[in-house]
Amino acid sequence: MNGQYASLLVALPLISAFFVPLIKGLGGRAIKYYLTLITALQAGVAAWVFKTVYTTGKPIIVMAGGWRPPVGIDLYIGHFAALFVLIVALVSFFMAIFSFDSVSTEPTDKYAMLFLLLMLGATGMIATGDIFNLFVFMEITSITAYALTAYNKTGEAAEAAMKYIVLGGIGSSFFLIGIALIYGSTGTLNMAQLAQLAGSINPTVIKVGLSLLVFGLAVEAELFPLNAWAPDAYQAAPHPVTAMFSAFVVKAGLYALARLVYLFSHAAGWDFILKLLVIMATLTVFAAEFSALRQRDVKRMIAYSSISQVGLIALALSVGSQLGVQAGVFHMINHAVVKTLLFLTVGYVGVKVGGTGIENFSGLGRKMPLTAFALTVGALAAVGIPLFNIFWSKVWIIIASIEQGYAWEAGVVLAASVVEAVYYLRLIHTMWFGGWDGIRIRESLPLGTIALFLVLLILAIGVYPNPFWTLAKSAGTDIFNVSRYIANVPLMGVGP
Amino acid sequence: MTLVPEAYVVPLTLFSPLVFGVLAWLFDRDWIREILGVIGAAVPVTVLSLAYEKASSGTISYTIDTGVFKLHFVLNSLSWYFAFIGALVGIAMAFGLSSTSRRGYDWLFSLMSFTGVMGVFLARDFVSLFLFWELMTFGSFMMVLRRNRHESLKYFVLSVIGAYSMLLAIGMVYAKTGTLDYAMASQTLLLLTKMGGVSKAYVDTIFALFLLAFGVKAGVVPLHVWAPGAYGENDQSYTSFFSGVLSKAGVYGFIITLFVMPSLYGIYFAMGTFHGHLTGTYLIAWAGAVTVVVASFLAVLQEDIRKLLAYSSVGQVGYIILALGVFNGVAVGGAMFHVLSHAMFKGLFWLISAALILRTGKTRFEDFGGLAEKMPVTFAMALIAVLSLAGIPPMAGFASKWLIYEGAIQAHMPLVAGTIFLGSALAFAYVVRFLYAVWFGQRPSDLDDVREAPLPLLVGMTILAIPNIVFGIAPGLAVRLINRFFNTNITVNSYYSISTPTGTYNALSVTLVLIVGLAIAGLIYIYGANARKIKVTNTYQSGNPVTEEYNLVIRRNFYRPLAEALDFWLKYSWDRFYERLANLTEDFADWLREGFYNGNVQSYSWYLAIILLILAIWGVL
Amino acid sequence: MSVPHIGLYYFGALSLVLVGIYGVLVKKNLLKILISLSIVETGVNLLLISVGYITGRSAPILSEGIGPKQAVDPIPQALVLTAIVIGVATTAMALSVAITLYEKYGTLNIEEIRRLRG
Amino acid sequence: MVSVLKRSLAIITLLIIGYWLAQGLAGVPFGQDRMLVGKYYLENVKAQTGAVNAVTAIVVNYRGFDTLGEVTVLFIASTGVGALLWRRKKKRTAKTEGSVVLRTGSELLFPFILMFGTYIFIHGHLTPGGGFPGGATIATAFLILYMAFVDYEIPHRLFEPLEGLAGMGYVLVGLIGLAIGSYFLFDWIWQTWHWGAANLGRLFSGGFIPVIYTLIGLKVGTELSGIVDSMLTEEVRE
Amino acid sequence: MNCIPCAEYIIVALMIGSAILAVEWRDLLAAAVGMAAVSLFASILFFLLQAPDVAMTEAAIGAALSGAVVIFAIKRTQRFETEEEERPGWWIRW
Repeated sequence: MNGQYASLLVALPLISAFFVPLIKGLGGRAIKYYLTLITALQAGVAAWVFKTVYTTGKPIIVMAGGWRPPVGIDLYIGHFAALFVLIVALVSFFMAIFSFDSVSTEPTDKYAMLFLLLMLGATGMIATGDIFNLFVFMEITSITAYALTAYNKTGEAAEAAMKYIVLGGIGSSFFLIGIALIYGSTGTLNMAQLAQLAGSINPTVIKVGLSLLVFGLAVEAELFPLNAWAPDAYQAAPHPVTAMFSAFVVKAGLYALARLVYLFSHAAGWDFILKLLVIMATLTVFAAEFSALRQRDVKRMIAYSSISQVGLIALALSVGSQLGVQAGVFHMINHAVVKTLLFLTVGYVGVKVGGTGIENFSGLGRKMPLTAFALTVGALAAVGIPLFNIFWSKVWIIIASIEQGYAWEAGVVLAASVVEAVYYLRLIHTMWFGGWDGIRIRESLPLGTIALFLVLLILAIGVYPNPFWTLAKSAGTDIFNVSRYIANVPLMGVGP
Repeated sequence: MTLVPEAYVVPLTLFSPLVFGVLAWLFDRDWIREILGVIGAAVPVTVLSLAYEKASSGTISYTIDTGVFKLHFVLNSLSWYFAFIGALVGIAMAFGLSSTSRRGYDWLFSLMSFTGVMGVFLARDFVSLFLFWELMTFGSFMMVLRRNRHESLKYFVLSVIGAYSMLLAIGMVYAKTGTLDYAMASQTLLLLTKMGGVSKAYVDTIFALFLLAFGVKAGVVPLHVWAPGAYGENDQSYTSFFSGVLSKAGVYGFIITLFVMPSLYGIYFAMGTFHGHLTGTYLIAWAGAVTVVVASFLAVLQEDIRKLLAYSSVGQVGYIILALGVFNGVAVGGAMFHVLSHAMFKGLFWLISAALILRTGKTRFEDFGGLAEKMPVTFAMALIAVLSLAGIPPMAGFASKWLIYEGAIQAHMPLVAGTIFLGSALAFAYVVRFLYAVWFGQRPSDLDDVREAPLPLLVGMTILAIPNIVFGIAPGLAVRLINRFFNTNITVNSYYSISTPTGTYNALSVTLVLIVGLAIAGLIYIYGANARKIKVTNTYQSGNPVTEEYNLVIRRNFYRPLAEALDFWLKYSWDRFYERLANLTEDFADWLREGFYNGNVQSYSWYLAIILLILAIWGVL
Repeated sequence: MSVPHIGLYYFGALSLVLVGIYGVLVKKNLLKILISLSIVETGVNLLLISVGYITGRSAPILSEGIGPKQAVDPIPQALVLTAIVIGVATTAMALSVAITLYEKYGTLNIEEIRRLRG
Repeated sequence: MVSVLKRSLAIITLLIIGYWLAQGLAGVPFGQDRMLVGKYYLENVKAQTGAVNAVTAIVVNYRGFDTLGEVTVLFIASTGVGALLWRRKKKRTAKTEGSVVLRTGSELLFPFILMFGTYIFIHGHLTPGGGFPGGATIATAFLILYMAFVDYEIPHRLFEPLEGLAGMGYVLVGLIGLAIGSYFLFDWIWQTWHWGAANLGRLFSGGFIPVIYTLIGLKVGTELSGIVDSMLTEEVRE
Repeated sequence: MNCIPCAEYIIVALMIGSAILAVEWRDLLAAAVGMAAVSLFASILFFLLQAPDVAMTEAAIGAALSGAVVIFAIKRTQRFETEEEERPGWWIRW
């Protein structure tokens, strides 16, 4: 079982997605069981990859077709990729179980195919070591996201998908122009070789190319002005898909952004890109938090809160110090756990009580106590109360950004998180102390266990964050330390 | 000392309340919950008292390595002093809670704030301070959330703004010094200020942010808006802890910036002087003075017992801040003593109001009256609390206020001393109003069947009443303790007499004179005037019978003339200002959301084009 | 600030991209926007190919006459093969979303399709 | 009046962006030989993959992952369109029958277009054009039938499984490569079996490129015609 | 006088012209045809740029299929762009 079997990470979802049309006849429920089985298998493979990478300490380089990197495409599964592929697989497994209750619109076989391919796209984006392959996997994720956003076939869902398609289309076209420029000036597409050649490229080309790459990925990673599509897409998509959006689809975009930005750290005009990213990240946090203040729909409110936390991660990643990147990665892990829990519970309430408006949440404490408890823990964690997991990473991000001289940005972010505290605590108050209509709803066991597992995970990280912090630290150095990245990739001497 | 090994002292005091709180919340059965809660509150008191000698001579340190940060805690004489006061009021609160609230929810969050305060007092590095600070705020917030959303949100927003400004200051200190520990941070900051590595503006912002953070919790005037709501809309026995000890966390914060971090001295020195006083401490003194005056005036005019006590609590903490601001030995000693006495008598007051509300269910003065016969023990406790708050000799309140007066006069701050006198006069005014309206006068008919307060509440009250008397009669004990961590030039002649450079106070003689006076008055009362027992209700009223709605006792708007005199000032209220500010931000949020996310895909693509334009303009120039 | 003299093909590709973006920014009808997006994608594909072209060389089919020195750069052509199909896939998806929108909203004018806002 | 303002503003913005991109492109002069990895490909394509057409060798063999991603994108497109336009009961709603010329012509031409499409993707490694144009040509064949006949529908029960099987086939070929040559998408026909090394330039050469291109051709053909079918059939409102 | 470069100029000019017309035409069907024309000219340009594979794919998929798909979409929605008079400023109804 040598390292190359890690390519199963890509092959398994693909072959099972292609298999679904053959078992179309078995009916919706069987397909959902099949979906859960496949995501469980994927989680197993991801766990195996995680174990090998973290025990040997060396990244796994999957060389497609046997060709060594600059010639063939390589999947660089380093510390970050191994960790995050596992998170992607686990979250997809949980959401597959959640799809049993929440997705009832008709062509479930097509839903299963799109679900698997969304997971594949995110895994590919995180693992790939080649910028055009990154573009292809980004397209896979985007197009599955378009289809899944419009899956409910309501007017709003189609509208949200339309906005996402138009903006995503522009973003990816400019990303491709960026690739054309970078390829035109260097002659290679492999990330490691690009990092080597970064210093020697003609400065104007690298300035334009890098800004286009960053622009294309910023649309996918929801930075301030470019995230106008995100709240609608989160609100209109089916509940499990929204959880997957906020847990790892955005993270994959953010990781690719950070990877590309730090790849070209020797190129000219690099610090301007970082300054622009910091400003955009702070504005994201500010705009998203304030827009969530008087929201009538809880799902849209949590979507805005997720966008603002993503802005916080972008701020941490673009601060430009090793500590910042590590804090950003730690926040990615925490945010993935918290947001999955939040969207799971809100979605479940939406399904059981019919609709995610704030009035459906009043008196939830007595109506659905377990879900209300899980939602409260998730909300408190998101606000950053101590003894919960986001507290640690938020403190580190603020300290890292102040250390790099961005005190004003840290101030704006803190002011925005005060606003976040207000709307989350309003939700908690309506849930526990609001009036209720007396019907008590029975909650399903599997979702209860998932919610409890996530709650325990949040408390575990909150009380004793050491193991997760070491994970985040090694993953952070994996992104930030480009020279180690180049050393790990077995480049063939293809140079002129 | 062998009973509790040294390594377990700090973790026990820190985490036992939280652990027992969670247990009480889980085992939500009637008596189990109360017992667990009381044990949770009792553990810190016993452990601290056992660790007294070890802590007062050396230090007990304890570190938790959570990987992300190393949380460092130290129990030395200063932190022991504060922690013990907190623990004492905590155990009283526990007894009070066991009779006033029957819910696991209250136990969980009150004991969580207990752990938070203990953590704040024992913390030795910024991150653990910030962590426990947030925990304390969150615990107390949840107690208020249950009863009143608006007040609790107001409280939470203000204290989170304070907490986050502290985080900003911590970040700025870390950015310059690279460490988070008090000692190391202060050394490096001191060096940097000397070598000019840190600009004055930078130091000023750090000071301002710390001032804001600790000012919110201590309830300095512009930031005191949350106090009446948070203290009032709460389970009264928990408020004894809330206002007695949590406000001390704010005071402790000032002490950290002033003394624990010597380098911040550098800040105060670096900020130059003003009329011979350090500008930094001068600012703090005036903040305290304004708080004392404003809070006392507002307290006098209140109609609701909880609002009165809340404003009075804000005023008393203003005393402590003022004394810290005066910044000479005697005043700081007085401040420390006042921390102790305020915790005791304010805790006692809140427990009394808990008993009153528990038994009568009423909170406004006009509904009370003539409860002295019905609740004699609580009345006795109320007498002790009233004497102590007003600063009448045999009680602890007098000793600490006296020291603060001495300090202020020595420091040649006449105006500040003036505000202290005005403040204590007003204190006496509202205390009389409380005494008169609640205990004496005509008892409304529906209060006839009022019974005495339940036993646990009475136990709690006695726990807080005894120190009032003890430290009243023997101030030397407290001052000897305070001299161990601050070199206040108050000399302790013996346990009952203390003297400052300008005067001595012999508590024993004063108490003896008082007892003799009382004895004489008692004799006259019993044998002298042949006093008849008159039923309270049949006071003569020029011919027409005394009925319910026209009774002689003026409980309502006791200080109506004062209110009319002050109505020019009463127009401006900080509360309305903050309300308007909050609505403004919400409308801005609405405008921003409607403006930016306006649903039109074309404007969204225009945003993309604008970003491309920015990149282009940067690229082209 | 000299006007950059770029090759004819670059000029063609770039102007296609700009015309496409102009269409997206100005036109109200959703189908018109999708057509403009498709034009942008064709422009980008043309740009990618013209980056790989080497004057005086022929197609990268290494039959008898053409050795490694006489062939144009094959990589951009491989990339564009994928990019064209991705373009068609996005356009097909977008059009089916437009059809559903028309059924639900009765109009294709993006000014009216604004239920999800704020 | 405002739309003129908007249009002029758009033009100005686009000119500035265009100028910026042009400056970037000026750094990549047209027509120069900047090949780095491309040179390696051109020199060893015949030896390492046995294909004459370097582009198809890169597409299938060297950068196999891209094409795998590519096939998935098309699969997502057809599933997505299918999911979005899914109705319980669907029927063709074309009203005007094709003219006589169109009907007879399409019936006659259909097999030849299919044959031409298969020719394109079978000779992918020799002549220009591979799986994608071949598949597209097959789809146009079905498109013409849709044009000509009002009630013609592609045999769904055959096409959907075929589409899945072709995709699975492609991944299976890759997995066999993983099993035999311990690398995913390893060209086990050319590298390990050394099959068809003799007749370079003729049909039976080029390792597993023709195998994969046949699979891709079938898949693209069925998928695109599936998309056309979903578009052209509408809901039956009882 | 069969100069290849002037053929390139003509085709590029035709391509840009049909792109502008495709964007400006009010009749969507004509716009679809314009798009297909752009795709066709691009395919010819690919041929001139020594990229036969791409030319065939562009012709087969770009011109034929995406054009067909757009036309089917027009069939199911509406043919003419309802360019009613621009209501009060896009700026104002922000």
